[in-house]
This record gives sequence, structure tokens and C-alpha cells, in this order.
Amino acid sequence: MKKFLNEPEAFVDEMLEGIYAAHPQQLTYVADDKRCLVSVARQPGKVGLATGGGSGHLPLFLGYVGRGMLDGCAVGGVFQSPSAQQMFEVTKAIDQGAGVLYIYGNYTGDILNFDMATELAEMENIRVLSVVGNDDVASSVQGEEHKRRGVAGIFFVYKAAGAAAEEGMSLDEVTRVADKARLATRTMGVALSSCIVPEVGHATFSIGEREMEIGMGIHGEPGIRRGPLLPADAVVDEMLKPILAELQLGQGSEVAVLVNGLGGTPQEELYVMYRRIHQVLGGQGVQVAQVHVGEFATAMEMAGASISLIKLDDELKRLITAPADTPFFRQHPQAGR
Amino acid sequence: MKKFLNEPEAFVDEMLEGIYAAHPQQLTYVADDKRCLVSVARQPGKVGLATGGGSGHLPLFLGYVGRGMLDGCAVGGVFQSPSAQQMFEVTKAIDQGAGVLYIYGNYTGDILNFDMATELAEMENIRVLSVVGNDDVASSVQGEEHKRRGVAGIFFVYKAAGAAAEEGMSLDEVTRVADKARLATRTMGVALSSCIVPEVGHATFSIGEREMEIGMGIHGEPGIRRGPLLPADAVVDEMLKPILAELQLGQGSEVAVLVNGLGGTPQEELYVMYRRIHQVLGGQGVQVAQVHVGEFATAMEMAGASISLIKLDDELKRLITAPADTPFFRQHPQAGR
Amino acid sequence: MDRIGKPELAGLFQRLREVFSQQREALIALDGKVGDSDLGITMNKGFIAAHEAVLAQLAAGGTDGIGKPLQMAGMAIAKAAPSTMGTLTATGFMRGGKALLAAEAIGTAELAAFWRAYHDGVVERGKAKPGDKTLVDVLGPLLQSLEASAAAGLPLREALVQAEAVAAQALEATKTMTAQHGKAAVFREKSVGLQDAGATVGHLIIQAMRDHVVQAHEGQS
Amino acid sequence: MDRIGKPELAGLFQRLREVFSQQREALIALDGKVGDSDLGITMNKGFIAAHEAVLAQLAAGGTDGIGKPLQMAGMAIAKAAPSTMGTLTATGFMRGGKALLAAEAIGTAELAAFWRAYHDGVVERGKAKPGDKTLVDVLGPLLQSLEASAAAGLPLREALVQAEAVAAQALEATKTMTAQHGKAAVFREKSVGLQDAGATVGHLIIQAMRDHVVQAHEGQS
Ligand SMILES: Nc1ncnc2c1ncn2[C@@H]1O[C@H](COP(=O)(O)OP(=O)(O)O)[C@@H](O)[C@H]1O
Ligand SMILES: Nc1ncnc2c1ncn2[C@@H]1O[C@H](COP(=O)(O)OP(=O)(O)O)[C@@H](O)[C@H]1O
Ligand SMILES: [Mg+2]
Ligand SMILES: [Mg+2]
Ligand SMILES: [Mg+2]
Ligand SMILES: [Mg+2]
Repeated sequence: MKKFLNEPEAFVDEMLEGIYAAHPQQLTYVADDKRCLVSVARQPGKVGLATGGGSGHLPLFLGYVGRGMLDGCAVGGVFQSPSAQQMFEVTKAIDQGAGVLYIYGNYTGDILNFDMATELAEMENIRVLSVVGNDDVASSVQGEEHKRRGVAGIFFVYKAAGAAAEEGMSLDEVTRVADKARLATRTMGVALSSCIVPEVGHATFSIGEREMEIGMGIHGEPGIRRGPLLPADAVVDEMLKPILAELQLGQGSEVAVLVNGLGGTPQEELYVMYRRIHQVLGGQGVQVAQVHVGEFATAMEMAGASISLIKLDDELKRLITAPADTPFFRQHPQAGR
Repeated sequence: MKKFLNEPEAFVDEMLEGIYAAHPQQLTYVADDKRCLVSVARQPGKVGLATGGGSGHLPLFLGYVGRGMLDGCAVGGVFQSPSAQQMFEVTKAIDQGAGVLYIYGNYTGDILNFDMATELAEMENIRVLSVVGNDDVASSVQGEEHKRRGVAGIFFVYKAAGAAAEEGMSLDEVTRVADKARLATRTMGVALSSCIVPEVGHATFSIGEREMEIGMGIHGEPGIRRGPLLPADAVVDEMLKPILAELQLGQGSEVAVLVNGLGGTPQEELYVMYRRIHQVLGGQGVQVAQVHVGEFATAMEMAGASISLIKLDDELKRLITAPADTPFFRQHPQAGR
Repeated sequence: MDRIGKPELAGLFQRLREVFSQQREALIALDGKVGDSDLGITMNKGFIAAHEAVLAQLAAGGTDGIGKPLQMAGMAIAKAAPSTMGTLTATGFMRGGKALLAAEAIGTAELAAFWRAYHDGVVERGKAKPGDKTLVDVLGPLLQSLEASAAAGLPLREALVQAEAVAAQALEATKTMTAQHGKAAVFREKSVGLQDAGATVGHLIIQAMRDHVVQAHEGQS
Repeated sequence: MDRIGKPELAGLFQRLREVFSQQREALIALDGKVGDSDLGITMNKGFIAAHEAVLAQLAAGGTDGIGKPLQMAGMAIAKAAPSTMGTLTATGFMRGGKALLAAEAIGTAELAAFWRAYHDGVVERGKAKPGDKTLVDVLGPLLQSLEASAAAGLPLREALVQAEAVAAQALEATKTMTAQHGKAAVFREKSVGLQDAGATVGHLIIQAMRDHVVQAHEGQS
């Protein structure tokens, strides 16, 4: 296991200690529990936005806590849900009387715990709504979207909802926007190598030296097909196909694009992929309003990438391009692509 | 070779096509040569800052071209110097009459070519000075600093010089600042796995499943010692030791810290390392004015990390914390740590 | 032993802790086939926490019924193991404990009440139906067996021996099912032939209860 | 053949191109030991570009001396292979070509003049001293041999045969040296015993020149 760590059991807490030490002006925690992470800044009257999920996906989830995006995050063990109690502590801390929206990925463990947390919050008269990201087109067929995993595309949901809350929208309005962003977003991933969970100590799955798996999830969930690693352009074409079909993109549609490395893939390769995405979108007359290339939702050291597209209307475009300043994502005012 | 690429020979140019497609409002090229990359924005009268070097190190080198940092970058093949002609084309394009400063790493190929480019520029009456980054303490002993490699610490030199040029300083002043930043910066790296140069197609070097190499360079140059992978804290302690000694840090010193992933190491692990750095610095009474944790100078998919420290005075602190907006690095105004 | 008294919970949870420590690797492997390999880790953690919570609750003394330490065990599991099975198991113990708040000890009737509340809590939270290849496919038959035993007035020991046998059979039957929930669901057909990991945990718990009572019984006789 | 005329440069550069194509893997391996494994790639690219530049220059006709296509070869290498050895080799051909701008063909005297300028250009740019385990350690002896042959009035063929032998010996001698420049320098003691990669390139070039002339000679006789 080629990792920089001390005791595997201490990995997540030591990572969090590093996070708090590096970003003391932006991040802190509540309930005397490092895993109950909240933004230092409080904006009175603003709808609170919370997320949560397993560790091992940085910048997800906690990296987007900050100005213009989220207010808090319950942090789980590697690939593990945080507890309902932790979510509840975060909820109490960030509620400014305007209610709290949970935005998280469609994983059973997270759902069970966020549901429990919602019940706890309601007992304290905090209004809580949820939007559950399910952007991964590879994880279930059309018509069964409720079974799909949430992956990197949740970034767009955070961004849109965060900007909406920043604009002063109500909980219902922020939820409407988050849900609109969710419904407009699709992601497809591809993996080339496995990741290693520190406490497990060996690769989650094995894959041949010249193989790829299209559609694999960010915990190593199986994809659509495994086969020989194809040239980058062919990989991109295969990944884009269902996304384009489902979003019904065509002449004049406008999108934002996220090319996401899973942790072990160099950024150079992500740009080789974006080159092809740009060609394909251009060929179909699709306008690209904004592009992000880098690591946004990883799977530890997994080699691989995902492509997310969000179809924009004027409102989503405004919110997606609004400024943000979080430890892992900064966008200056008037950031186009 | 687990890479997203088409023809290995086309890798760098296709990456650049992706870069230009993703950042059209910020980056463009001159001389009809994609490898002569310049900022779209020109600031009349400003000292021009150029860099250059091999590909495979993103965000280095081109990623720091943008507001508050660099104006242009000559882009070489993977781990290869760009040509003198390309450097010269960039120089011509970015010169605003105030002269141009070259900031690049201490590698023979780059030096030979930047020297040739300087001669070409002088023939066209463009004044050119150079600052050659040599922050890697592992690459030669004290007293032989001129033999040291330039690695991630060059980020601080770019940042300080870029802010100085932005403030309107003259070429000599910007050069003074860049040189001051260079002299105040030290880096130490550690590698856990090799990288693969696309055109070579296999690992540059081999290293055991439970080994690390302290002091390895970003092209796989040999380090100080190879041995069993130690716990993260022990690795950090070993890396910090020569840096702290050389910078003569002590009670009341102020530094900025860069924890840099080499490409294949998850950000979680970098924060585990930062946790320890913070402990050690705190224990010695050293103030941390700013922290960056992420990928700043990579070696393709190499697993590993480097730690850079820059010792700050008031001027360097002001320049390091000034805003910047480049495709790979953004810092809002008043960015502390 | 015909009833599990409050002090004996210490031994029962000690046993559960040992079982999930011993089964750690086996559950990792089982969950690894169509899941994320965490089940052994989370259950191990969960039952360490549960054991400690029960000990703390017993040490605190007090006149609460036997349900209270069971609730505390559930809350400890919720905190220590917030995975799918951790949260469902936590829900099970919290609900089961709540059903026994007024009880002094666990006989066959109390055991049936415990597992009724456990089962209903899991179904309410997880929304799985019988045949979906989950924990519920062990909990359902197990519960029916216990309720029948309670109705027939069977002693605790016999009730547990029967319930364990039914659970083992129900567990075996999960092999023929296709996963509909959680991480296994994406494997669909691939999950057929494999024993469900969560159902295995359900069986291990009832097995530990049986062994605890049987062994205590043998110690007595 | 006692002189290399302008049209024969096509054949010479064709040969150089072939040599560096054949030696690609060997040079990668050699540079890999104490360097970055790129030497085979860069030299291969460099001499493909040089060959094409020479062909283009010859095709353009004109009354320039033989130095011009050599300069063009150097410029092409600078562009195609901006590594240490690429840039030094480019500098060598540009300077060597400049020294022969007025010459019609290459006899022994011209060859010595070419390599004098080549050597001096490399030293000026790279600042390596004899014994530093670089290309210079082949260029020095090679040049001395050629200048002695020119002074003695030896025919081109003999001069090249001697120069190649001297270069081969000088190359062998680099094994005993400790690298002081470039990537190999950090390996220090480890570099001892290994033949210097850049010096190997120097030897390959003079060897190709010798083979070209010897073979043309054999073809004639
Ligand atoms: N909705 C559900 N209701 C009941 N049990 C479920 C449900 N989803 C999954 N399970 C059970 O959980 C088991 C997996 O548990 P666990 O490894 O904790 O899941 P995860 O790692 O996905 O959080 C499955 O084998 C199944 O028995
Ligand atoms: N300063 C120098 N002067 C002359 N030759 C040098 C110098 N530095 C390195 N060399 C030669 O360059 C060779 C390495 O060439 P190359 O592989 O192109 O270097 P790099 O890959 O580092 O750019 C060495 O074997 C040595 O002969
Ligand atoms: Mg899990
Ligand atoms: Mg090189
Ligand atoms: Mg699991
Ligand atoms: Mg080399």
C-alpha cells in the first residue's frame, strides 16, 4: 500500500487535522467532533446548505464548504457515510432560521443517515429538505434514474444551489434550483486502476494492465463494460454518447463541462480528453459556457476520469458562473470559461 | 501504459489543444505554434514574465500564465525543453517595452535553450534577464546550490515576481524580487512510484512495493536515500529537516508552505502530511502566513509529494498573498491562509 | 437459562463483539464480491462500540428495564458504524430496545417482540421488500419462527435453536435472489448465487444469541 | 572518394538518420542509466529533421557553399530536439556549417575546420571541461586527430579512419570519469563505469562520416 499515512485507523481524522490547520480562516468544526465541519463565516438569514459522505473523494465533499457554495459537511470514514448524529450537529450549527438543504449522493448508507438526521432536525423545528444527486448515467438505465449513483456532477448542484442561497433565495427556491441542476446534469466515468482503502490495505478490485472499465463508480462499483483500453478519443466518444442523448443536446444548447480526474490520472490526460469533448460538442452546435478540468470528485488514487455535463438555462448559467471561494474551488467574479 | 492518449507523439499538442479550448479567454499562442503560449491579456508597460520547460508537470509551467503571475510559456515535449526559437517567439510577443524576465528550472537543456533565446532577443533589442529556480535541497549539497534542480518551489518565485510586475516594478526590481524569492525557497520531494513518458511507454524507474525514495526529482532523478516506506509523520520529519536547517527558521520566522502532490497521490494524504508540517513548524515557533496543498508541479502519474517553504519578509509576504487568476491557480484578494 | 437477564447482556454483547471480530475478514470478502468490502470493518467497529455502551449502561446501575442497554447499544452502533448495515442494525437495536423498555428480562415473548420491532424498523428505514436480497430476507422468517414459538409457549432455548435454523435456511435462500438495494444492486445477475452479506449479519446475530443461551444452559445443566 | 561534395550530403545525412534510428533503443537505454531515457528519441527526431532540411536545401539549388546545408541541418535539430544533446549537436552543426560557408567540398582540412568550430560551439554553450564526462571528451581527441591529419596532409578516408578510432578510444575512456553536468551529475559515483551517452552520440556521428566515405570509396575501387 503506497500511501502517506500513519495508522490507517487515524487516516481520516489526521487528514481533517491537516485541513483545519491549512484553512483556519475558512473551516472549523462543531460538537467537539472534527467530522462535523462547518464554514467559519455565517450569513444571517441565508438558507443553510449541508452535504456529507465518505472520505477519500477530495475535493468532495468538504472541499466545497465556503463562500458561494456550502455551509457544512458531515465527514465519514473512507467511503463510509457519516452518522446521522454528525449530520444533525452540522445542521444545527448552520441553520440561520431559514432552513437547511441537504445535497448528497444517492448511496443507501448516506440516505439512511440523512433521513435519520432529518427526523432529528425536525424534532428541533429546523426545516430540512433534501436533493439527492444521481448523475451517473452508467449506474442504471433511463426510467430507473432513482437508482443512479451520485458522482462528480453534484459539483454543479452545489454551485447552483450555493449561488442561489447567496442571492437570498428561500429554502423552497434553493431546493427548486438544486433539483433543476440535478435534473440537468449527467456524468459518465471510466476507470483504469483500482484504489486502496487504507483500512483494507489492498486494491478494491483488479483490472488488467491494458484494460479499462467504462462506467465504473467512484468506490469501484462495476461499470457498463470492461475491455481493452482504447485511444482517448474513442473513450470520450463512448462516454459522451449517453450523456448527449439523455440531455437532448443540440444546435444552440448551452452547457457547462466538468472533466474530472479520479485521483491517479495526470491533468495532461484530462485536457487531451477535453480536446475531444470540445470537438464533439462543437460538431453538434452545442455552446460551452464554462469548463472545469481537474480533480473534483476522486476515488483516492484511482486512475480514471469522469465527464459531467449540465444543460444550462439562463438561471443556471447565472448561478454556475457566480463567484465562489472555498478551500478547493475558487472562481473570480465574471468567470466565463 | 494506463493513459488516456491517442498517438503518444501527439500527446503534448493534443493536450495543448484541450488547454486552448478550455481557456480561450485566458490563453492563446503566437507564431502559429501551439507551444508558444501567451496570456490573452496584455498590460502595457508591464515587465514581461516568461517561463518554459518540459510538459508532464501540470500545472507547471503553463498553468501559471495569467493575471498576477506569468505572461507566456514555451512548452516542451514531455520532460523536454522547448526550443530557443519558441522561447524567443514568446519573448517577442509578451515584451511591452519594459523587458522580459525568464524564470525557469535549473536543467541543462532549458538553460542552453534559454541562453540561445536570450541572444536572439538581444539581437532584437529586447532586454532579457533570467532567474533560474534551484530549490531542491536533495539535488546537491550546501555550497553547491548552483547544481540544484528547480522543482515546485518555483511557484513562489512566479507568484512573487508576478505580483511585483503587476505592481509596476521595473525589470531590475522584478528580477531582484524573483531572486529574493528563489533564495528564500527550499523544497524536498519523495517518490513512491514511477511515472511513464508516453513516447517511452514504460516506467522511468522501478521501485519496490513498500519502498520510498526521499529526494527524488520530478523526472525520476535519483534522491538521497531509498528505503522502506515510513509512516507519514516520519517521512515529513525527514523531508523538513534540511529545509528548516537551511532556511534557519526559528521563533518568529514567517513562512508560506506548499505541499505538492506529484500526480498520483490523493489530496487526503497531502493533508495528512500538512498536519505534521504544521505541528513541526508550530513546535519551533514558526508562523505560517499561507498554505497551499494540492498539485502544483507534478511528474505525470508519479505517486509522491514535495514540501516547499519560503521564508517571508514583509515584501515577499505582500507579493505572495496578492490576488492572482490563472487557469490553474486562483487567489482572491486578501487571501490569507 | 430460560431468560436473559440484564446482567447477562454483558456476556451476550461480549460474544457478539467476538463473533464480529472473528468474522471481520469473512464479511469483508463477502461484501467485496458485490459491494465495497467494508462490512467486516463496520460490524467489527459497531459491536465493539455496542459492547462498551452496554457495559457503561450496566455499570451506571439504575432501575431501567432491559430495553435501555439495548437502545444504548443501537445508538453506539449508529455512531461507530454509519454504513447501510450499521445504520440498519442500529435502528434494529434502538427499536428492539424501545419495545423492551418495560421488560425485566428476555424470554421467548420478549425476544419475539424485540425482533418484531427490529424487523419493522429495518423495513421502515430501508424500504426493502421480501425477496430483495437483503437483511430483511433473514429477519422476516426469523421473526415468524419466534412469534410462532412465543405463541406455542416454547422455552427461550428451543425458540432460539429453531429461529437460528430458520435464519440459516433463509440466509441460504438469499443465494437465489437478485439484489435490488445498495451497492449489490448494480451487479444484478452477478449477485445471483452469492449469499447476501447483510443477511449474513442478521444470521450471525441470532446465532450468537442462540449460542449464548445454549452455552449458558449447558453450563447450568 | 577524397572529398565530400555538396550532393553527397544527402547520402551522409541519410546514413546519419538511419544510424540514429537504429540506435534509438540503445541510446534510450544508455541515457536511462544515469539520465532520463530521452536521448534515443531526441537524436532520432533530430536527424530525421536534419536529413529533411539538407534535402530541402539541396533541392532549392543555389550556389551556396557546402556549409549552408550543414547550418540548416543544425537549425532543424535545434527545433526538433531541444534537449541538451539536441541543442549542443545543433550548435555544433550550425557553427561547423558556418566555418564551411565558403567551401565547395569537405576534404581533410575542411573536416578539421568543421569539427574545430563544432567543438568550440559546444564548449561555449555547455561550459564543460575535458574530463567532465561529456560529449566534449570525444570531441577534443577527435579534433586533435583531425587537425594532425590535416597538418600531415592525410587523405579524407585515412583521416576519418584514424579520427573514428581515436573517438572510439576516447568514448571508452569516459567510462572512468565521473559526470559533472546534466542529469548524470547527480548520480556522481554511480556514473563511473558507464559510458557517457552524449559522447556516444559524438562517436556515432564521426563513425557515420567514416563509414560513408569508406563505403563510397569501396564502391569506387
Ligand atoms: N434498503 C435496504 N434495506 C435493507 N437492507 C439493505 C438495504 N440496502 C442494503 N441492505 C443490506 O445491506 C448489506 C450491505 O451492507 P453494507 O456493506 O453496510 O452496505 P454499504 O457498504 O453499501 O453501506 C446488503 O448485503 C443488504 O443486506
Ligand atoms: N554542459 C554540458 N556540456 C556538454 N555536454 C553536456 C553537458 N551537459 C550534458 N552534456 C552531455 O549531454 C548528454 C545527455 O544528453 P541529453 O540526454 O540530451 O540530456 P538531457 O536529457 O538532460 O537534456 C550527456 O551524456 C553529456 O554527454
Ligand atoms: Mg459502505
Ligand atoms: Mg532530456
Ligand atoms: Mg459494504
Ligand atoms: Mg537525456
